[in-house]
This record gives sequence, structure tokens and C-alpha cells, in this order.
Amino acid sequence: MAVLLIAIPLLFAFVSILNKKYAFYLLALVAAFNFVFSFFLEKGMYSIGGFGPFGINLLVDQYALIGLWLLNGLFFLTVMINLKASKKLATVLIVLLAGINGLLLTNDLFNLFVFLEITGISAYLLTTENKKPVSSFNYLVQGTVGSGLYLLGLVILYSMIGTLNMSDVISRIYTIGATPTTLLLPFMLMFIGLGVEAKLLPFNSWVKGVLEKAKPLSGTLVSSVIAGTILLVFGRLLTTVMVISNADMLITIILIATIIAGEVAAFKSTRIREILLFSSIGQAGLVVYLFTHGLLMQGVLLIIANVLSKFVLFTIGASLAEAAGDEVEELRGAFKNNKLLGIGFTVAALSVTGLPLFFGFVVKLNVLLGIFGSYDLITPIIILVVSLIEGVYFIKLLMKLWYGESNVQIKNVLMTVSVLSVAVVLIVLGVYYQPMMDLVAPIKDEMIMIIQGGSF
Amino acid sequence: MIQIASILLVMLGLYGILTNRNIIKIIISLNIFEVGLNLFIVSLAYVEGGIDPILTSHSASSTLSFVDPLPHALVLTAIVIGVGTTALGLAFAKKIYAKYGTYELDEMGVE
Amino acid sequence: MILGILAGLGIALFGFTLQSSVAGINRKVVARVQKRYGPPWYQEFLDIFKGLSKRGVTHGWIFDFGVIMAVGGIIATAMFMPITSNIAAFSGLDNFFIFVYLLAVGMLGMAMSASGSGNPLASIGVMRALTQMFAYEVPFLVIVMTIIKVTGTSSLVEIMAYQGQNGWFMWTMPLGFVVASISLLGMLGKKPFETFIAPAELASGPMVEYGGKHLGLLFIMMEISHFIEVSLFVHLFLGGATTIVGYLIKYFLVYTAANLYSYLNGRFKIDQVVVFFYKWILPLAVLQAVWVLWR
Amino acid sequence: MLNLELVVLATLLGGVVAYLLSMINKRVGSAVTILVSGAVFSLLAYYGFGNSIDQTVELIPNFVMFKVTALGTFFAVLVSFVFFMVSFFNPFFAERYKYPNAFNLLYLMTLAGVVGVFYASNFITLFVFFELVVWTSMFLIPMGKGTKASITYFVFSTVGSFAMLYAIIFMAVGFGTTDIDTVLAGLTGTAALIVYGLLLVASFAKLGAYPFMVWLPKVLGNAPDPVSAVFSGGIEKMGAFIAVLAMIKISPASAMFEAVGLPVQNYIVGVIAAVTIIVGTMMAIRQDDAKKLLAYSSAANGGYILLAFTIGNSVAITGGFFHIFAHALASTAAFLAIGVVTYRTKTSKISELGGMIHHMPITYVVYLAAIISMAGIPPMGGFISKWLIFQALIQNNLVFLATAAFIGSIGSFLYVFRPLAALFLGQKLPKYKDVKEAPLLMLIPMIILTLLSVVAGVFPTLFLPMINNIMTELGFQTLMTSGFQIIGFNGTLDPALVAAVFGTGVLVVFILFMIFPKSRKVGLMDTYTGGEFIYTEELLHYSADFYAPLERLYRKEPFVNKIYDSIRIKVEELGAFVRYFFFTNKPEVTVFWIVAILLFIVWGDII
Repeated sequence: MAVLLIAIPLLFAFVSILNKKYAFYLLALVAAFNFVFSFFLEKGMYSIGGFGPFGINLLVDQYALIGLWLLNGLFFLTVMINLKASKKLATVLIVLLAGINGLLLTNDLFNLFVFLEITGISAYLLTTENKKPVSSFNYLVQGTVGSGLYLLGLVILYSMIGTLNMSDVISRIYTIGATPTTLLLPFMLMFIGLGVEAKLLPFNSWVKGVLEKAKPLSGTLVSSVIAGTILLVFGRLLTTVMVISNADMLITIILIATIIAGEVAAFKSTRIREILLFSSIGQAGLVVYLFTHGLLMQGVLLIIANVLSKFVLFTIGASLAEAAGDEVEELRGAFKNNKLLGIGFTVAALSVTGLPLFFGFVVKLNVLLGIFGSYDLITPIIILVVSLIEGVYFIKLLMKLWYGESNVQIKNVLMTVSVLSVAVVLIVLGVYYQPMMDLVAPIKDEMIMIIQGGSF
Repeated sequence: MIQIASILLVMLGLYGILTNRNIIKIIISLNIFEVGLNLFIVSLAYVEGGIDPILTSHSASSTLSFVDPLPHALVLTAIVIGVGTTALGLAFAKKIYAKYGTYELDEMGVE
Repeated sequence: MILGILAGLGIALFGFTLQSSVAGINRKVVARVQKRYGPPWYQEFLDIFKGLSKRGVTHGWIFDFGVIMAVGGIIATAMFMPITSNIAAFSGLDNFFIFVYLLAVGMLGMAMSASGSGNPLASIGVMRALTQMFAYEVPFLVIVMTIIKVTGTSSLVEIMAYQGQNGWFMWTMPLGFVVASISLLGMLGKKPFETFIAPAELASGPMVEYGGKHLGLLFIMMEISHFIEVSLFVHLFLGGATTIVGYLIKYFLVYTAANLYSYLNGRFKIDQVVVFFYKWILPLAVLQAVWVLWR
Repeated sequence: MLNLELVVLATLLGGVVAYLLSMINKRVGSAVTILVSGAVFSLLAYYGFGNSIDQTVELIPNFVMFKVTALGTFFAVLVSFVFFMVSFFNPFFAERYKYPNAFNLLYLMTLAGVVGVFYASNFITLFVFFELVVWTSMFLIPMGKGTKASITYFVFSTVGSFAMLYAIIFMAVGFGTTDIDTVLAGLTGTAALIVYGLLLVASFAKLGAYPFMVWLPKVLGNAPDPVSAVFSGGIEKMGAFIAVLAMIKISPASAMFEAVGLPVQNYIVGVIAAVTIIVGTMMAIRQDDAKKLLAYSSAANGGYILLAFTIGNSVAITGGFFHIFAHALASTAAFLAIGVVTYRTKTSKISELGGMIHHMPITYVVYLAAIISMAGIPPMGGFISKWLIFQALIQNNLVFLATAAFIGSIGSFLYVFRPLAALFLGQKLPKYKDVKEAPLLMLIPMIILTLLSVVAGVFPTLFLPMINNIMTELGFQTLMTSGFQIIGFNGTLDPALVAAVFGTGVLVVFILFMIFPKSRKVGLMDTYTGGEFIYTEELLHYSADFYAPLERLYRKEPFVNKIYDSIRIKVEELGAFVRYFFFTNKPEVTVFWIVAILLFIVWGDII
């Protein structure tokens, strides 16, 4: 069943090459299918080809489901909003969809690598939309090195424990009695490999080139949908596979540095897309930080909040930048004629900043409670200081976008509607957050249960 | 031994990416990196005195001396992906050349 | 209460008469010091009645209203003032803070009226007066705070009684006495602290536009406010008085001393006043307070 | 019974209604803000003092919990009253805003937030509404003169609220609950000190105490006039509320050692309050913008409130609450009066204005009454509170704090007089000759506020029950009174008598004034000029650099402003550094770091 989510897009991708004319309709169809179908998915372990635990497995648990609903939905919206751009890239987008779904579903480390590459390659292709081949090339080089390192890591791991099934890794580690020291190398390699895609600090020099001039389509997909997917993958790996490690110090330094660097760089920035991209770097750092500290639920909440708001922010930000210019100064008063978009943007920005009435606040509160719960008194201070910086540049941005004289006008009904509906979701979740909490609550237990050999 | 050699290749590839400013050279370095990786993976599968991992009537009794088949399968996929990225990289290189008339990253100026 | 108010009005009238006479005598005294003949002792009364009887000018309703508020406020303040430990209109309510703040109403009224005249010299004068107040009032309040704490009451009559038993604060708090004396010069607007009037410079500052009944009323206000200030000093530092004669002697001595001393001085610039008080007098006051209270 | 939840929700709903109606007609939408805030105030006052507010929460998710306390009622009624009074100005200013409908929405959202803060039962609720107020009010500010102020406001508010958030989570993890009373009562030892400090940071940030003073003049100077009034009279008071939680409810404020009879941490707060008073006063004296001047004065008055709570005996705390009350009335009135002037003349710079009294006498009287109260002169409310606070200061031998309070008190004469003399009085400038008195609807709230100020000063005992309820609730003795008299530590105050005596004095003089010959009316230009002939009003108007000799003696801005600037620059520099070194768009950087980290790991492995 679950394999359809991957197989159908792949199949349609081939079909779309044959029928260039209808490629876009196929894309729309597939995206809609994936979105709808993910709601009918039942939890469980799906093995492909009938090899049982030895073959490739797809795992549908609450965690994967949340990811599927969220990201397929946003993917669909993004594609629909940017009709024109998606028409040209229809095949790539379908492949990307397959990659994303694969990443979310797979329970096999090597399979994950494959999907990582599929997603990566389609992402590289997507960025050609920006007409910046050097940046795309840089992205490609770094992405390839990253996934290469991931591959190296997983192979070393495989040679140690002899399995690639994510649910089995832990029990095998215990069986063979591997020590954290011996596992350090493979885990670090995998961490770095994923870190490149997840935009962690020293490995993210590609981000600026790819996103600073990104068009609405590629920008939104890279900064919201793909970023969310990679982070979710990170979460799963850090919870079920890379649990034993003694590089805590190193990783923590990397992550804290990412958080600070992202926000500080955004603070310095004066261009709208740059601000958004640096901010998403900081957020990615925080998410991974939460995962490494066992705060899976908080991490997932943060991903959800981020993906939703980054969708809104980047869609609007990139459209504005395309329409009037990148510099915030040039965009002064841009929302004067685009009030509805402005409201959506404001809601998303306030949510990222973590102000109440919005989902971001609930998330921030949970994050801080989680970190405090592990008797860590310093990190919350860092997070608070950083989110103050974040708040400042977002508020600055909002003030400039609302006040001033400008005749920018963006007419895109679909965009307005979808942006506003996401904004409404952010508000509703910010007040009536309990359903979301209930949704997220079981993920960690489920994952642990599966690791320990249980089933649904 | 071959593992060390392949790791050396990986390192060489990384060194190439680190130092080269020419797009084609970077792609080649990337390829060296991947080749090293693939070699490494294959080398893991090797078992001293192992036989083909094919289940036949006379080798059914012993499972210890098989060569591990999985890395081979992995390598196949990895090679394919590597080819894909290389092709894509070259395509980008072509685009870049069309746009800037050079393969030297330093000569392109700020984008 | 009606009786109290009538008594208060009596005290205000008494204070006015007293201060005007003392000021008149002082004019004589100073004249003799300067080897002049000097005006008669009732000259102040003559000046005031002359002013009140003349027809003056007004610059609008705030000009009038300010004067009424000023004199009214000062009279109200004077009504609370005890003369001796027995003679007080509202016994038990002669709270020190009432004097400080109710006095301010009068000052505010006068300042308002002066600024309302539209003459910049008046505004400058008011500015200087306020700045000077900012200088002398704080050390004075600190010292009085010490007194209040030591005696446990802010009622002037009770402070007098305390001094009767434990010695005058002039002796027990010598630094405070110095501070208060200098502050008193500031309050009375005597040299070197007469910058806000500065006749040759500002044409009498706040008073520049007044004539006729306005000027007369303001003279009354000035006399009564001097009465309040000197009385406060007498009650707080010189042990007050149990009999009216003792009060009159102390009052006369304090006022005359201040007056004579002022003729020895030149005039400070207004920022010099502020610096002087904050650099020397306030630390002295705080030192005295710490010495007495935290011992 | 009045359901609190419904009040909050209805206010929010009212905001939405106002928003929608403003789309049709701006003024109608603004009228809704009057109605809603009026309804909120009257309902809260009626049911609040009748002790029949229902605190159950059903519709809002369960993290929001309300609890009706005398403390909350006092603050909520007071602040909603300020909102109500100020809302009368909204219809007139609606035309001037860029987004009038958003203004109306946010105005009511802020009101809902404020009410929520004061009735919060647990800290999460408190924080949610606290932050709600922060961001809704933040968007009100830029409708005025500039957008920069709201960023400053956001920074300082957020520093405060994050400090509070840290404390809240600290307590939540420690106690497993965030119920305010339980948690604060349970704190001991170092934890109590930490929470105390953090909550106070929040309070300082809101009140604009010394190191956080910067935002007040910027925000209050640049926000639209009604918003400035709301900030000064209402939103700032949230800081006082937090201060009450920290300084009074954390019990016993455990002292490591004592300083001058106070727990040492209280003394430190006292010193900060003293510095606030002095800096606020000195800065207010030198402001040329009337709104900035009042803003600094708000900060200084916040210092008095903190000082009162520092001392912590019943007289001081009563004084603190009374000061909150009196200052809210007075500063709202003052801001509204200045608002009228700006509404008519489009400037609030003292040096550009003059002679407004001749155009708007009622506004002038309102301002006069307001500043009399702010300077603490009888017969206004401000006198009562200052008297009480001084009583307590003296009683506790707090020499240095008292000195600061005296400086602030005398200094307030100076700064309140500056707009009075130069803006309202002085020459009647010809460029404003067509300026008229405020419209009736704007006069109503100003007159109400003035009358209340006077009543509070003359019959303070009428308002004391409200404060006594709080005192009983907090476990303090109530202030001793007899009739209209208030009995302090070292004396008795009879404000009614003071007022009566003052009235007598004025009456006597008035009669005298009438008896003596009538004066001749002359124009303002007909003054003594020392023989010069001057025909220009501006030249005869003394308003620029009013306190020049005094201003010369100290610096233009508080010293901390420089530190904040340098912090901002440091952050930007760090950002530039990070961008330069990491976000280079060069693959070799990534590869370099990968190799470096791998080497590090392998090296560690080998060893």
C-alpha cells in the first residue's frame, strides 16, 4: 500500500517524459493523489518484494504520517500556486515528490541514501529555475559529497553490525556490544552527510547561493518542503539509529553554532530572501538540537511550525522580491496594496518569532519546557537570546513591509487563499493546540516500540 | 589494504574539491571521491576464501564462507547515482560555460 | 473646622504683619550698616497698600488666576503654621510635608501667572526660580527627614517639644543646621541666591510685568512665604518657642542674620547654584543624615 | 455573574467587529472601540467590586485559567478605565492612521490581553496575555510617527518577557505546576532569588526602570497620541503588577543578609528604582518634545512605584497602589491634553508651540490638574501617594533612597512646568491663530479624569477600600484612617482639610482681588522689553532650551543607550563575520569543514 506513494510518482515521472504536454496535469494529479492517499494509509510495516525483515521495508507510523500529510499537502499547494514555473519543471517535481515520500517512509538506511540522492538531484534541478548555474553546481557538489559521506557512514555501520534495517540497528548494536567510540566514526559521517542537506552550520555554504535569489517555487520547496523532509529524516535517524554516540560535545557545539550563526546572519541581512534563508538555518539547527537531546516531540512540533510558516514567508517573500526587488528598503510599504498577503506574512512571521495566539508560541513553550526538563539551564538562555534577535529582524521586516510607499501589487488568488489558509491553521493551532499535541504525543513511544521489536 | 587505498582515494577526491577552482576538475574530483567510496564498499564484501553467494545444492550446507552480496548490490546503485550526478554536474558545467565562457570559478565574478 | 479656618486666617494675617514689620526694620538695619538713613519700619506696608490701590494692567485670565492661586496657596500654607507650641490652627495636622507641597501650589500659581504674561524675562525668571528650588530643596528635605525620623513625628509642634527635652537641633545636628541655613538663604531668595530676581539682569524676573493690585498681592504672598520659611527654620532648628516673645526674638534674629549675611555676597549664576548645592550641601546633608540615622 | 472568559472573548470579537465596520466607515469602527472598552470597564467595575465575577473557563483551551483577585480587579478596572477614556480619542485620530481598521482591532485586542494578564491564575496564562499585549500594542505604535520605535519596544519588552518566561519554566519544571499562588508561595532559597530577579527584570522592562528606560521616550514620543496615553496610563502598569507578584507574593522574600533593615535584594531593587527616578527626572527636564517629557516622567513615576514595593510595609504598599492609581489618572490626562494639542497643531515640540491656553483653555486646565497630581502637590491624588511613600522611606531610615525620591519630587516641578510655560502659556503665536479647543467628545474623558484626580486627592479614603481589599488579600494591615484622615507613621494627613483650607485661601484672595480696582486688559505683546521694539511674537516667546543652564550640566542621553547601540553593532558584526566565513557559496568551505571535523574525530579515535 504505502509503496504506492513512491511508485506512482515514479511511474508518472516516466509517463510525463513521454507526454511533455500533459506533464503538468500528471504532476497535479500525482500531487493530489499523494496528498489524499496519505490520509488513507494505515500504520504498519510494509515490506517490499516479500523479503520480510531482510529486504527494504517501509514504515508507516505516526511520525511518517504527520510528515506525509504535512509535506504532501504543502507540496501540492506550492505547485498549484506557482503554476507557470511548475509547468516547466513538472517531471522534476514528480521525481521530487517520489523522493520526499520515500525519505519519509523508508526504514532502510541504504534506501534512504537512494531517496536522498533522488531528492537531491531533483532539488539541484529545481534550482536551475533561478538561472544561477554556479550556485546550482555548488549545491550539487556539496550535496553529493554529503550523501557520499552518508553512504560511507552507513557502509561502515553495516560492516560492523550487519544490518541496514533502521529498526534493527539498535538491537544489533547491543548484540555485538559495539561501544560509542567505535560507532563514532560511522555516526559522525552520517550526521555530517545529512547535515549538509539539513543546512547545519559549517556544511551549509550552498544555502546562500541557492536561496538568496530563489524563485517562489524552488525557494519554497527547498526552504520549506525539502528542509522539513530532511529534518524529519534526521529526527528518525537520531532517535532510532544514532542514539549511542560520545560526540555530544562536538555535535552540540555545531548545533548551537548553527542556531546562533543563522540568526545573527539574518540580523545583519538586508535582503528579504536572505533573511528568510538564514532564519531557516537557525531553526534547522534548533530542530536537530532537540533531536539529539531526545526531544522528538518538540522537534516535530518545531518542524511543523517551521514548515508551515516558512511556506508562507517564502512564497510571499520570493514573490515580492521577484516583483519589486530583493532589498527590504525597496519593498517598503509593499503590503499596502496586498493587505491579505501582508496579513498572512505577518501571522507567519509572528508565529516564527513565537508570540502567543500563534502556533509558534505553543512550540516554543514546549521546546523550552523540554530542554528545561533535562535540567539544562544554559541552552534555554541561548535559545531565548537568539529568538530575541530573530524577533527583532522579523519585526523590522514587518514594519518596513507595512509602512512606506510602494505600488507593488501581486495578483494571485490561489496564493492568497492558500497562504491565508495556512495562516489560519497557524492561528487555530496556536489556540486549540490540543489535537496537534495528541497527534504528536505517541510518536516517540511508537518509535521506541518498533526498535524494541514490537509491531502495531 | 584495498580499504586503505580506497579511503586514500576518497581523501584525494575531497582534497581535489577543496583545492580546485575549475569546474571540470571539481567534477573529476567528485568522481574520484565516488570511486573511492564504491571501492570501499566492495572491499567490505570480500571474505577471505569466500565463494559466490549463490545458493546451490553443494554449498547449501555452509553459510560462513559466502561473500557478502549486499555491498555489491549497493555499489551498483551507488554507481548509477554517481553517474547521474556526474551527468548533471556536466550539464551545469555546460550551462556555466555558456553563460560565462569559462570553467574557472574565479573568473566568473560575483553572481 | 470653621473655627480652625478662622484661626488659620488669623495666623496668616499675623504672619503677614510680622514679616512685613521685620522686613521693614531690616531695611532700616541694613541702611544703618551701609551708613544710610533708611526708610521707616512700616515702609513695606506702604508699598503694598500703594500697589493694591493703583489701577494696573492684566494680560488675560491666567495672569489674574495665577496670582489668586499663588496668594491663596500661600495663605493656605500659612494657616497650618504653628506660631508657638500652643498657638496653632490645626493641631496635630501641622505636617511638614504640607508646608513643602502646599507652598509649591503658591509658587506654581505665581510661575503660571508670570509665564502667562508673555514676557520672556518672566519666563526666564521662573525657570531660574525653579532651578534654584531644585537645588536648595533637596538638602533641606534630607535634613528634615532626619529630624522627622529622630523625633518620630512630622508635626512641627511635636518637633518643638522634642527639642525642648533633648536640645535644639542646631546643636545636635550642626551639619544639618549649616545646610538648612544655606537652604534658607535660597528659599528667601537672598544673595548669593537671588539669581531669579536679578533686578539688573532680568528686570526682577517673574515680577517684571506686575503692577497695581497684582503686585500688591504678590508682595503679600512674598511676605507670607518668608514668614513660613523663617518660621519653619525656627521651629525645626531653634527649638521653636513656647511663648510668643521667644518666637518673635528668634524670628527676628534669624531673618536679620540671613538678611545681613546676604549683603556680604555677590550673586551666583544659576548653574553655579545647582553645582554648589549638589557638590557641597547635599553631601553634607546626607552625611548628617547617615551619621544620625545609621549610627 | 460576569463570566471573565466571555469578557475577553467578547472584547476580541468586538475588535473584529470594529475591524469590519471600519472598512465601511472609519469613525463607526472607532466608535465600537469606545463602546466595547466602556462595556468592559463598567462590567468589570460593577461585578468586580461586587465580587461576582465568574472565573470558569470553558471555551478557551484549558491552559488559560482565570482567578479573580482583588489585586487583579484593581488593575483590570483601572487599566480598562484608561482604555475607555482614551478610546474617546480614537474617532478623531482614525483619519490619520495608515491602517485605521487594524488600529481598532489591535486596540481592543490589547485591552483583552491586559484584562487577561490581570486575571491570570497560572503563569502560562499570564505569559500568553502578556505577550499578546506586547505584539498587539507593538503594531499600534507605528501608526504614529515612525516604525523604529516599535522595534525598540519589542526588544525591551521581549527581554522582559523572556526573563519572565525563563522564570516561569524554571518554576514549572520545579513544581510541576504554574499556578501563581502555589508556585510563588512555595519558592525558597536560591530558587526564590532567581525567580525574584527574573520577574523583576520583566517588571523593569515594562515600567521602563533604569537600564530599560530607553524604550519609553522613543515609543511614547512616536506613537499616536491615544496610544501614548494608553501606554503610560495602562500598559506600563502591567510592570507594576509583575512587581507585586515578585516583591510581595514571593514570601518571605528570603534575605541572605540585610541592608538598612531591608532584605538586600529589595535594597538593590530600591537602588535601581532610585536611579530610575533620578535619571527619569533629569531626562524629562531636558526634553523638548512634550510627549517624550511625559514619557520620562512615567519612567520616574514607575520608580516611585517600585520604591514603594521595595519597602514592603503596609503604608508603603498602600502608597504604591495609590500611586499606580493616581499616576494612571494623571498621566493619561496629561497625555490626552498633549494629544489635543497635537491633534490641532500637528506637533508636540514645545519649542514650536506657544500660547495654547488662549485657544484651548479647558485642555489647559486639564493639563494643569494632571501635572499638579504628577508633581505630588495637593489637592491631587499624587500628593497622597507621595506622602505615604515618603512616610515609609523616612520610617525605614532609607537616606539615599529618600534623597533620590526628593530629587525626583522636586525635579518633577521643573519638568511639568516646561510644557505649561512654553507650550500653553507665553506668547500667542500667530501661526496657530486658527487653532480651536478640542471637540466635545475629546473633552469628556479629560474632564472625567481631572475630576477623578481631584476627588482622589481630596477624599482619598473613598478609593482606599479598593486598595484595602488588596492589602487584606496580600496579608497586610490596611492603612489606618479616621474619617477623611489618613494616619501615617509620623503624622496625620487630612486631605479634605488641606483642600478646604486651600479653597479658603483662594476664596479670600479672590474677594480681595475683586475689591481692589479693576485692571486694564492689554495684549500679550504689550510688555516690558527694556526699550526694544519687538513686533514678532516668536521673538518674545521663551520656549526653546527652557532649562538651558541646568541642561548644560549633564549629558543628553542616559549612558546605557550607548551600550545598547554597541550591543546591536556587535551582533551585526558577528553576523557579517559569519556570512563572510561560512555563507560563501563556495563548496570548498563545506568540504574544508567536513575534513576538519573528520580529522578531529579520527584524531580523537586514534588517541
